[in-house]
Amino acid sequence: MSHDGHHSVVIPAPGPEFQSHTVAHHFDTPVQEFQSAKLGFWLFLATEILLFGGLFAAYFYYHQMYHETFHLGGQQLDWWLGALNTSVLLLSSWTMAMGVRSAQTSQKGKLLMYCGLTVLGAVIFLVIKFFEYKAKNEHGLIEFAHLFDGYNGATGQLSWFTDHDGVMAGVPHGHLFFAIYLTMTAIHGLHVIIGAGLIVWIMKGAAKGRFHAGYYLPVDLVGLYWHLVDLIWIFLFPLLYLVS
Amino acid sequence: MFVNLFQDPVNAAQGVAESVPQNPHAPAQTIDAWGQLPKLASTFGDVDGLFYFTYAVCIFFFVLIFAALLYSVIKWHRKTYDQPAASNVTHNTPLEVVWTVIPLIIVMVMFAWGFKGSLDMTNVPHGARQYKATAKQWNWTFSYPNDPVQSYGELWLEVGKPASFLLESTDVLHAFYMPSMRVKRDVVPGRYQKVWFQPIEKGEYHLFCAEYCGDDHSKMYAKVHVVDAVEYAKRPWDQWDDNNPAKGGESRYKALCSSCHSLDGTPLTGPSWKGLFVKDASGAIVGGQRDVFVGGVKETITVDDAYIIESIKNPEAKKAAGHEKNAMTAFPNLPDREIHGIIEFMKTLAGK
Amino acid sequence: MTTNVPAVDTHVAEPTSGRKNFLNCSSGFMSWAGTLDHKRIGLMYLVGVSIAFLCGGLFALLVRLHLWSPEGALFANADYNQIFTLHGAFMVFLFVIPAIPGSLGNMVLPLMLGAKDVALPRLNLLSFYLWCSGAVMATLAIILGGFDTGWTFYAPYSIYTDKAVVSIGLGIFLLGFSSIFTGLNFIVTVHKLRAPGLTWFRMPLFVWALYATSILQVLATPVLGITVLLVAFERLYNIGIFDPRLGGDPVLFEHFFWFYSHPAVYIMVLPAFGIVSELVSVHSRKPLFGYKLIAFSSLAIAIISFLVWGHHMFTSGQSTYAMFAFSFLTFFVAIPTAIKEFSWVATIWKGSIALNSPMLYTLAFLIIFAIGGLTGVILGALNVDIHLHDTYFVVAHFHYVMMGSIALAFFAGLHHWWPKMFGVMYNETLAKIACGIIFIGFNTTFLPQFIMGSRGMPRRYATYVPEYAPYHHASTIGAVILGLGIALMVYYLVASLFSGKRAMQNQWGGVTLDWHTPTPPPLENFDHSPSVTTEVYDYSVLDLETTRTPAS
Amino acid sequence: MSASNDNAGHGHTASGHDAHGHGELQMGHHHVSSSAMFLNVLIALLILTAITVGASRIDFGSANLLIAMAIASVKASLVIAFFMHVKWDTAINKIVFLSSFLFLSLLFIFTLADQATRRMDDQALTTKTPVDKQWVHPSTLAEQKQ
Repeated sequence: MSHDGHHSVVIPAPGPEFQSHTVAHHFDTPVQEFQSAKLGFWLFLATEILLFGGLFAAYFYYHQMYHETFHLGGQQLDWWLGALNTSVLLLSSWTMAMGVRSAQTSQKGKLLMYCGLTVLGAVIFLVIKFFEYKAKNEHGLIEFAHLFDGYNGATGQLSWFTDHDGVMAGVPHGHLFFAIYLTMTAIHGLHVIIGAGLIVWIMKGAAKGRFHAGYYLPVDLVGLYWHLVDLIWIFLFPLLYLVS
Repeated sequence: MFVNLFQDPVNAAQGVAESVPQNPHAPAQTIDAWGQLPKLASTFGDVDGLFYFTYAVCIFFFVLIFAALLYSVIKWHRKTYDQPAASNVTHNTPLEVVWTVIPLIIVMVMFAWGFKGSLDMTNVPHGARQYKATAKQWNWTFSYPNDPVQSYGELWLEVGKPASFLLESTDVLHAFYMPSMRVKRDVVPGRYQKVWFQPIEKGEYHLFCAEYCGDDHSKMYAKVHVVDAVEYAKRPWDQWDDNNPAKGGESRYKALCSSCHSLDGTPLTGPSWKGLFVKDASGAIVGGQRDVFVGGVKETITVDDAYIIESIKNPEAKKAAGHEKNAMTAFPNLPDREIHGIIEFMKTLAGK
Repeated sequence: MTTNVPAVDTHVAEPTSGRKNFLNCSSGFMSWAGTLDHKRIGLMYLVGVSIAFLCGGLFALLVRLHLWSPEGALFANADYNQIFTLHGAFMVFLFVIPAIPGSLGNMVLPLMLGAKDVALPRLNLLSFYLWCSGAVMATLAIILGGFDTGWTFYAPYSIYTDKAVVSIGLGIFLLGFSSIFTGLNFIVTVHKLRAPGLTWFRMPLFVWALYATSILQVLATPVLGITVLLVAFERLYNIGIFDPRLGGDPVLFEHFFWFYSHPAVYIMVLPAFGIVSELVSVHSRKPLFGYKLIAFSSLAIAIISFLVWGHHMFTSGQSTYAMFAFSFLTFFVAIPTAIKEFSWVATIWKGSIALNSPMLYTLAFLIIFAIGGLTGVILGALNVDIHLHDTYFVVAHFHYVMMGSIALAFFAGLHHWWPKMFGVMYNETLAKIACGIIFIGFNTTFLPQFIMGSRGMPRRYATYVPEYAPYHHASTIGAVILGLGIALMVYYLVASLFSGKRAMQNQWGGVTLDWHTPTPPPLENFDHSPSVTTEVYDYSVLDLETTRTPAS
Repeated sequence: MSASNDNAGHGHTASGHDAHGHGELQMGHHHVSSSAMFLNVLIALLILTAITVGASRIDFGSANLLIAMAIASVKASLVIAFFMHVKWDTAINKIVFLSSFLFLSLLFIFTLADQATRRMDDQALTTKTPVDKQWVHPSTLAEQKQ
């Protein structure tokens, strides 16, 4: 596709360490480009909310149905680690917000630093998550090695939920809490990984000087995505770890 | 029908035993003669009333729209390429209000009527007989009140007596659908469902499974006999005759086995029963030869009663060659006399 | 800091003869596969959804032929179940949902707005490729053993069956995101790329309809995405959310599924409404009657459609209280829909009605949709629905809406914009004949289904009790006629690309912006950035000469 | 830019606004928040997290879930309003994002209401029935042994 560029709008770089940005051919002004992309991204975030919403609806549905299972299940999770992870994500959300601010004010070094800190937050979060999963694995609440083995209709053994300490004995369908826990945190974790990847991509662009006061759209959008990841965790934390 | 709408919502809602509704409608045959619904055989006549009322409304509006279109096309079709429209009116507020409000009123009437009718369907009258229908891929089993004998694929009800069904599925979703009674209820695995109706006409009716449930969904059928009190008192569902076990066996075959096992050698999900038992040179009935897999090892066995009993109770033990990958539903609780009857029925097939 | 922001496009028009248009401006595989042009993407969608439609139609014919005899004429039950599932899944997910927005919407929406492209062209191409990968996954599922769950994927059968449900589930997930991105793109385009002077109430109604559709696509589809993912997880690692063996509730699946799939019905039908609104006005050469009410009714339908999903579940085992609420709310959808139908008829009334093929398809739509919509009202009533649910009555009703209405509106739009897209005209005589055959074939197929349905014939039956045989015979004969009509349509449309007459600049005499650009449109749509000064559908400004000037 | 569009107000471009120095007018009227405000929000969020944990240690009966959700909503609002800049965003962006919560609440309300009213309902019995290929939870096996 060739677009004749003679009526393209160019946003000049604010300094030699930055690059100028060319507005896409079908937009008349940079404002139009910025606002279109931003509206599009908000719509995308709305779909993310509804996607997770299905999982939350399932959570509330079974919480209503199997009170005790969820109560007991919640006690098997380490609320201390959950709170730590919440704080890590909140901190990383703050560094991301500061990162966007640095882009808005053409502070290249700070942008790189804050993005780096945010990625560090993502890594710490995932490491803590890994240890949590590991503990669940050891107690037979979620046995990852047997996750896909199905279950045996004759013996009634669910391969990934053996509960060898019997902590969920006495409540109906104890695996349901852990199934929902695993599904929700795994999909959330996937978002953390994607978000961290996007921030690394932003850092690559930032190092080249692509983002500055005149053009910081991708930083803004990735920032929004990262805040959404945080937002979902804000609800996941009390629902999964503090459920009573 | 309109009068019904404003009567006491439903007597049964108060659980008054003697208020079991009598059929307030014209004889079912007259509805059937011109109607688009099957013969009505229960007290849920509101369904028919509302259906035909809505139908009439629909036909009225359809004719209105169709006539307006036809008239316009004939009267105002474009004769020259530059013919302008006969009018350029862009709106008419009173008209638009009218065609917003009138449909609104009509649909609210429909809602109220449907709501009232479904209340009748919801509230089971006291004194209704408690039946149980168990749905399973792909057959129906019926239990009768205070009666140990179940029936398969056929159901008997007494005319005029409200019947309440507890519905239970042991595998996937099914639906209990009797068109003539105007009732339908999904049978949800994992919890009970309930449905009730009062048959008011003697006769034979269809019971379909209306919720898709797999391969033989369309064969998941039961025949419902609505009989009078005298006939019902004879417990016609208990058809077991110890003097003729093969007859009982045949009925069990039809209810439980026929969807997977043919009698004439046609390959279905399971092996055909043809040749299970054969006649030897002297005409005596003896077991045939079968290739089976035992623990993955193929061997040839001679069919005998023990093999049949094992195959019914624990089908995984010996798998017929050619069908070793297909799982059969086990029937560990089938009464011995019924298994015996099935074996007797199998033996009648010898030599055919 | 200074920037060069031209207020008005200063692009100089090229000479009109032998001019470049979006079709011939570049060639080669990559010029299409990598294109960011909304018109080319629209054309690729058109090819894709047409293939899906023909596949789905073929499955439909097999279904109908099989049902010729009560024992089933062609297949074993299990194979029949796969074929009707394929028919449903192909038609719903690969054809009806993406058809109008993806092809005609992509093609026309930016033109109607006076924009150079959709707001996010790369996302537009991505949604096309997501559609393609969804189609590939669906085809892969057929190869991997097919799927026999019905297009609704009801748990727990979809969890227990040994067919390739995971594959088709992921396919639907991808198709869902294709649909979301198209909708997202359209919303942004409508908000941000309207031409100067094109206020909200000067937008053509096709744009309004696509806008309402897009809201539904964005807000409802994610729930379908998570639902199919959860079914896939059930099959992969037995989470137990929908599996009653593990304490799950199959009714929750139905809630999730219909939370999407009821709005999805309007995702399918609203664009069709938009096309019809457009066409009745152009071909009657008369302003649309009740423009604002139609515009608002599209939004009203979009909102109300989120409140009524439970009417698919009246027999499912949800609580009686929920049933009452859903039934009550359901009836409110009838009102905006009725308003639309009445307004269309009032537009035609005292018009200057051109009986060309797009208009014939539109009239066929109006008649068929009247039946489809009105029978929907019958199904809204609680106790009547209990009798009719999951019978052929429902099958007939939704085919009147989906096939009879949506597909016919799609055909109408295709015939309407065909000369715009390609600059050629198909054979009008054949088009009128085909429209007649399709209309007759369609009604012969589905009217008998109303009767057998209300008489108790359940749907998804491979075999049936013999008393329904006469209706099935009529229906099968109708399906063959319908198939012939569609084959004829495909023939003359394809033939027109090779030997069609040159179309006119403004073939039908439209006044919306899509007819203000050269035919076929150039790469960036307009030689001069357009601005709008007149009200919408004001035919007093129509330059009749453009309807007699051959396309460049 | 056209006068009809939502962003019509931002149609005037950079010339004459250079004094702001940050060039945010290139991108529309963008608010650049102060670092101090971000820090305050972060501190508030961390305090609220501590309160959530604390509140969950106390038994309020069934109100615990409500309290936890209320605090989470406040935290979410802070993130949305300040970190995500929604407070200074355009009306349409606010509407889009908030409507996702509105429509999500429809899914919650109807689904949960159905479940909650079933136990009052004669037809949709909540009594559990056995399903074929019965799956017995290992803990129930353990229970039987005792």
